[in-house]
Amino acid sequence: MNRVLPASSLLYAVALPPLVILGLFFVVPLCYLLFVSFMTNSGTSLFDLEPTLINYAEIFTDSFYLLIIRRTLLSTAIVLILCLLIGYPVAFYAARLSARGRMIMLMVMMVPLMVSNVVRAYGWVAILGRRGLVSSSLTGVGLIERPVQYLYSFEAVTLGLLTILLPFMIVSLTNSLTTIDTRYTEAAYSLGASPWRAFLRVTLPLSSPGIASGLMLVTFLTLSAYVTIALLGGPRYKLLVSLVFDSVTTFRWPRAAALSFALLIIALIIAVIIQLVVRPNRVQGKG
Amino acid sequence: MGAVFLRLIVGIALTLIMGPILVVLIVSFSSGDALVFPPPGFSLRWFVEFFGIAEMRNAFMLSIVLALTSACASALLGLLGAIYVSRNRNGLSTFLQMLIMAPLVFPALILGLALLLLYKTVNMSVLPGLFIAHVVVCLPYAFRAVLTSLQSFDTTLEEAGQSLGAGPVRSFMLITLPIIWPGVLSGWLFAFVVSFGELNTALFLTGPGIVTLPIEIFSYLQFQGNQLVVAAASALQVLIILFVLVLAERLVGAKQLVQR
Amino acid sequence: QSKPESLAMMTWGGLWGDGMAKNVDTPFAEKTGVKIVQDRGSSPVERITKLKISLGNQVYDLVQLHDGVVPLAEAQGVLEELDPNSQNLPFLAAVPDRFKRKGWVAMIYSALGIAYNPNLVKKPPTSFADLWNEDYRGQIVLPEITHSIGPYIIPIGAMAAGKDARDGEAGFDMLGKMAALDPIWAKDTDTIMSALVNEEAAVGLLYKSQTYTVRQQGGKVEWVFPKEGAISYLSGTGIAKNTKNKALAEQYVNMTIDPSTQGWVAEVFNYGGTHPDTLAKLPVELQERVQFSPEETARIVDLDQEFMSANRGQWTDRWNRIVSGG
Amino acid sequence: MKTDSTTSAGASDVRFVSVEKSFETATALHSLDLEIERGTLFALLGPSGCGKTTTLRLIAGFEQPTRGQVYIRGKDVTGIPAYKRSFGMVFQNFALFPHLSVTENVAFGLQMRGIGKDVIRQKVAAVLDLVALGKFADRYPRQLSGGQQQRVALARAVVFEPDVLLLDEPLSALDKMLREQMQVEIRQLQHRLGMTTVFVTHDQEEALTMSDRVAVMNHGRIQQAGTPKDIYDRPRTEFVATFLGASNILEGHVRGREGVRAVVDVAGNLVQVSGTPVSKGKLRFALRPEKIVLDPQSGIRAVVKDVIYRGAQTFLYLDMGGIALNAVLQNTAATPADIETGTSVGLSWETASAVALEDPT
Amino acid sequence: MKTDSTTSAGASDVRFVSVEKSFETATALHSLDLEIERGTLFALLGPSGCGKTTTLRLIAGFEQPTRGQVYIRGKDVTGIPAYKRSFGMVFQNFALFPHLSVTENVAFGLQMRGIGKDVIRQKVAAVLDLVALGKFADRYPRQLSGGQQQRVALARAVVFEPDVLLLDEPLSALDKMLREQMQVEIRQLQHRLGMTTVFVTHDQEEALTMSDRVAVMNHGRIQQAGTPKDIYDRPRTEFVATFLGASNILEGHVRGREGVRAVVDVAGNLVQVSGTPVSKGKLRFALRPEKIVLDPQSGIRAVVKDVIYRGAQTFLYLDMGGIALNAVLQNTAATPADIETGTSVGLSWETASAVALEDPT
Ligand SMILES: Nc1ncnc2c1ncn2[C@@H]1O[C@H](COP(=O)(O)OP(=O)(O)OP(=O)(O)O)[C@@H](O)[C@H]1O
Ligand SMILES: Nc1ncnc2c1ncn2[C@@H]1O[C@H](COP(=O)(O)OP(=O)(O)OP(=O)(O)O)[C@@H](O)[C@H]1O
Ligand SMILES: [Mg+2]
Ligand SMILES: [Mg+2]
Repeated sequence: MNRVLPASSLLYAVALPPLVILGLFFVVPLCYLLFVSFMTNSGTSLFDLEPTLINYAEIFTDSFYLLIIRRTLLSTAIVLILCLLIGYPVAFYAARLSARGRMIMLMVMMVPLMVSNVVRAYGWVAILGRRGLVSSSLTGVGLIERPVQYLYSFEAVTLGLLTILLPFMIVSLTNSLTTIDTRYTEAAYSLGASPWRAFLRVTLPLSSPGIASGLMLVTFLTLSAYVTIALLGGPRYKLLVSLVFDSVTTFRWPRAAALSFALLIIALIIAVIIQLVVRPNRVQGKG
Repeated sequence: MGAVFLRLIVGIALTLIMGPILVVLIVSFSSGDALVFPPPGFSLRWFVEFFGIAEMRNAFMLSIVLALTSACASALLGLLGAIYVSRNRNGLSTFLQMLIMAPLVFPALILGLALLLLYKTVNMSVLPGLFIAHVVVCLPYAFRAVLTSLQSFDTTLEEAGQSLGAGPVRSFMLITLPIIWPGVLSGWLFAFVVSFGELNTALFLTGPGIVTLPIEIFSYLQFQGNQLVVAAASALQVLIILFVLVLAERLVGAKQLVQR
Repeated sequence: QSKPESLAMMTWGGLWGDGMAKNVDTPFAEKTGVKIVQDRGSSPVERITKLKISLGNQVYDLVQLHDGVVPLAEAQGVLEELDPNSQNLPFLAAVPDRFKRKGWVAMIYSALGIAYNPNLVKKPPTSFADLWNEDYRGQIVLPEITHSIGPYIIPIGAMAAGKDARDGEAGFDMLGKMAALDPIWAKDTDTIMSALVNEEAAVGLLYKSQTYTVRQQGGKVEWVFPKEGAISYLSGTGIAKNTKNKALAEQYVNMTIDPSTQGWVAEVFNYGGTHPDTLAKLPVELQERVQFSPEETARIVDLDQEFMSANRGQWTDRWNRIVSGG
Repeated sequence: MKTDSTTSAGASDVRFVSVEKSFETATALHSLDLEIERGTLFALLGPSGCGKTTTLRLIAGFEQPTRGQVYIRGKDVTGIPAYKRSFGMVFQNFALFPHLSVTENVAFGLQMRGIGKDVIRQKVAAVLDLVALGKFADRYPRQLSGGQQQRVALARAVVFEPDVLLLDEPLSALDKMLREQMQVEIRQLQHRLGMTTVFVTHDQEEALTMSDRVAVMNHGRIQQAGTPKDIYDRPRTEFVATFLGASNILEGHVRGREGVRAVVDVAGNLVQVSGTPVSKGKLRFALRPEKIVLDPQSGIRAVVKDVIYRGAQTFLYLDMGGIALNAVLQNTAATPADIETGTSVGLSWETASAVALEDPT
Repeated sequence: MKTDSTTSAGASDVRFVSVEKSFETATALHSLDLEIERGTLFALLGPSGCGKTTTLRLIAGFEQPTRGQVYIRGKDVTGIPAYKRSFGMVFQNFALFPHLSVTENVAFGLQMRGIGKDVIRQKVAAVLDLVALGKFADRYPRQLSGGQQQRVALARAVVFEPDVLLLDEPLSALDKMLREQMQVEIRQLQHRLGMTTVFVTHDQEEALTMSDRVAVMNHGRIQQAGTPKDIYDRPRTEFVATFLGASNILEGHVRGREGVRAVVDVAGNLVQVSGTPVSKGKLRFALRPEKIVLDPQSGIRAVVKDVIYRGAQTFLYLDMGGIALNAVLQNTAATPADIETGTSVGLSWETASAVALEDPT
């Protein structure tokens, strides 16, 4: 019988290339790292072939690690909220621009990301440093007496992360918002909704794929944004990812691997929460 | 009132995003020796200096090529993955989604090490290895962007295409793709940007003589490298990429106008 | 064994790599016809990792490291032993033992002491202990733990407390007190220097050699040899384990300690060359910059790098708890 | 402006004064004047693309006129955005919220008015029963058939009993039975609440049965407005005559007058035409096919060209001295079942059925 | 499988064998059997939500049956994806490509078949003229009115002259005039090309006038299939009788037989009912309102409850001994204009007009 492949197997084929690439070049190394994370840290080798749970046990029992995890979660939450609060209006604005305007805006926001984080941090130092723009103009105006260091603080890290992550949020949201048919807003108006309520009840839920995408990108990037955190936070404000790098500099690969998995698990949990809260699939009429 | 508020936030956001880079851009034209803002005067000396460093030039070229190729590859793979995820709600779809997103958060340095070990065992040479690593790292961005668009795409349009005799591939190319094009484009841009700035995975994967620009900059700054040279390099980077983008927009952008 | 086109060397980028390229690599290529390709992309620990992973099929020939990580490199077995009898290493024998390890030989030396800005500091510090001073609150610049000399703050603290340099407890005790003074933690030496140049910091830990760099950049600093003794700092070259070009690599290492050319490190970086004959070949003014008096030399502290290296992981954690855990 | 708005009578709920609406590519409405009295059910009737939806969207405020003013309750609302006007609307393409269930869609308007949960539950259940969708309360729009979606849209628009109800072909996707049922429901609701209702339809029968007043549009202009009977019986233009049910458009020379009627010579037959002042020259008039009866005695004769059976009726295609003429006979037992193609028949009609047309020949 | 597919007759183009289709939340089709002969124009008729669109989508291959088989040209196509079947389709919601202009939308199917540019240009122009959209060739879908969009959808589906044409309420957004015009066009096209056409409509008149065969569906089941006249004149169930035009459903006791007919006592009146084998007990039968004529001599009498004027017709609501009865009179000159509410009238009809119903009482 010359029955052809049904459409679903074609769909299956579509999933194959990413599965294969990631399987070979992500899952395989990851499995190896998982194995490593259960080995003992070694002074004479990458790791010693002695199975142990200590690398994980440490993370979830030690109060210092717990503090770092709490701090990581808190800063992620704050960055997420700020990104959403600032990003949404901007995306809303961008979605109303012409296709060309949106394109230009997209570029304006993406191009700075191409500059190395290290260099961008110089920008921040030049702005926030003790002798930076803010400090010197404030002293100039006489608002503060002595130059103040705005760097190496929670605020600096948040600000730094915002500058890098906002574009991801804005572009995700803009993509989503532009696809929403205006007739839905019109329908809401016809039902007596004020613009604000029409936004809350219709536009916002219909943009949930964009919100989910934006939030996920921002979460994942915040969790792994080592360079920005290190440059703007300094050693006083370390997050989980900083500890991964500290483990590497001290040649403790098993521990670095274990911390990485902890990070991965936290990220995936947050991703699941985002998925559950934002429910991007409801746009297609599924609860 | 609302409009003013909106503009204000747009202004704030653009300032945040552009601020530090603008400072660096302006400072790169400094005539002074140190990175201070505002600069004491203006000159092009740091650009001249930059061009004198062969390693920087080579790294810049490598990074551009790498970013272009890996952005294309990730956009393609991300598109494929997003198609599957948006059309299926099963275990594999959830798994695939998580799998594609995972490299985003897994500390790249560690991933780089594991990849290096893998490459050593299969004897992969440096350039393809670097390319694959970039694809793995950029894929999540491209994937998410495309998925966003696909989730709001009305699939009856594809059915219409099939009823007109277009196979699934053709209806995808001729109907779905043009409509979700902005999503694919921003996915590609995401990937390009990320690849271009990717530092940590590549730390382990670069080889003697094969260095990407972020690493070159990073190492240059390791030991009393002049920050202004790096600022000039960055400024140049931004200008060249802006130029390419504007050119691309001129070439393909007009087609976009009617889309909504 | 056929002659390769090039040797691969892992080292620092920036001015250092450029300096090496100009003053060592180029003459080496002229002499042997073999180019040096620098791999500047990684930190010292990463270099060791790369060597370790490549052991089976070594793609590197040379590696430059500072003294702090050499014990790690040796423990990991990534360095070839330097054979003092090799005909390719004629200068090795002349280099004093404190500048050598089994698989590594320093090409530069300096010492870590205290730098201060006379404009900002009324009473110049004379010892490490003087740094623990309320007057310097927020104005002391120190290397943070991930800096290659980051862990030195522990022995320095111990010494400041009048204890043995290996007394970790005393060191961490002092670290706690220092952290309370809100110092500027610098991730690299450049940051220490720029903090001093732009007068963010009034005092800090700095190599003697870098004092001159700070001055060249317009900073006003004086360097003090602390009462407890300055801490030795070395940086040099080793040969990658299982290199395929050992003889050439040896010739290169030899070139790094050639007294006839080693003077460039003084000219460019104000470092002393490790070959005893190098000093004499320098102009007097430069000699002064890089030289330590015999009395000072006697008081230079050679930290027990093996001990430090063995404790590095644990100390890093402990340091983090104190500085970042608050 | 001010004077304008105060002079407009209080009784008119919606008033268009020379409203023009142009899109980038085309002009949809040309200088439209319209007046809809409070509490009436007003039907907008017209062919596809004549501007019905556009008119509705102008009332709603989704579009702003290119020229002219829109008044609602005597107030100039030109420029006032949609959400400040109070109305319920059924969109031509339904515009159901895809992320909300049927219940949630219908409850939306009530929630916006801050009505209590219990009341909402009751009202939603009641209106869903009204549109026969009680069982579908928890479905999402994409799980419904076309007609079901349309009924949800209707339920959503009426449930909060708006002052003005705008319906854009609200019954087009329904079968006749359901449609008639819904027509009755809408009519009753409209009567009970006295809401001004503007009803777009392309179904002239619907317009005639349901509405208090009808406006027939064509090419962005209103051709005639009035009560259904008025418009049906006394069409002013050929377009109105033919659009509202079939009509024979005949032309002849005026031969004289008989009281208020003109006597017209059509292909040799003398016919009386009412409602015209002319007593000379050419005259066009309309004659509805169903007004024609077979009358063997009549002097007006025609040849049967074709006979078509159509359920309740039989259609006759006739040739009256070279002029094509259609007639419709009801299939009662009395209908001569033996009309055959090619035979000659006699025709007659009431003189009032032949109506003179205004538009130029 | 193999045997199954070969046994099915070659003449049937589409065949459903006990097809069932369930969605997560509901079953849309229950064990559907259907046979559509090659070259026929087949109408699917039924109320909203009865499963018409679902049936069409099963033929198209957009849905796969939960149970049962679908054959096309004798081949079991269950599981074969849509694009491997050759058909043109008009979707209920049009599904026009928003990024393509009208011309490009229409040209799409031709391009897929690798037809030359010049031919495409000609064909597209011709079909756009057919649907009276020649002027709109360069517009984008969102710049068109609802009816215009629907016509583009129609043009797009027919332009490449598919073997099978699936039309999901293709004329629902059109006014009567345009609609009748399109009906003729579709019919002609269908005849000329001999394409099997499945036509979903909720308009029984359309189904009756246009199609060769009609299937009446309800609740996911086919109630009756046959020629239009068959179904109209001899409905088998109450549903079919009432859905296809109005019908009075009467009930009475069988009193005896008169030849092939039963004599039934309805509220005291003796009525002959054809097409029934029963000679005892209760019987339900259908009588179309237009079959009823006023007959002063008749013994069957009823009281006039209401008179409604409706354009070409007048509706009478009657009470025949407690049983409600509707009648429709055509507004000819002969119609007694003076029927008044409350008066008693005599009724008569041809005996063949009263048709017995099958479904259980
Ligand atoms: N995706 C779905 N999920 C659940 N139920 C569905 C889905 N699609 C259709 N149905 C249900 O199946 C039944 C048949 O739907 P279908 O669309 O075939 O009706 P239809 O005859 O085309 O009606 P209409 O004339 O209103 O378009 C309806 O009751 C509908 O609610
Ligand atoms: N956005 C637009 N851009 C350009 N032309 C438009 C636009 N919207 C409508 N038109 C045109 O304006 C005219 C009137 O459109 P409208 O939608 O009011 O028609 P309609 O009477 O509702 O027709 P239908 O019965 O087909 O829905 C049409 O010719 C249409 O093509
Ligand atoms: Mg319309
Ligand atoms: Mg349907």
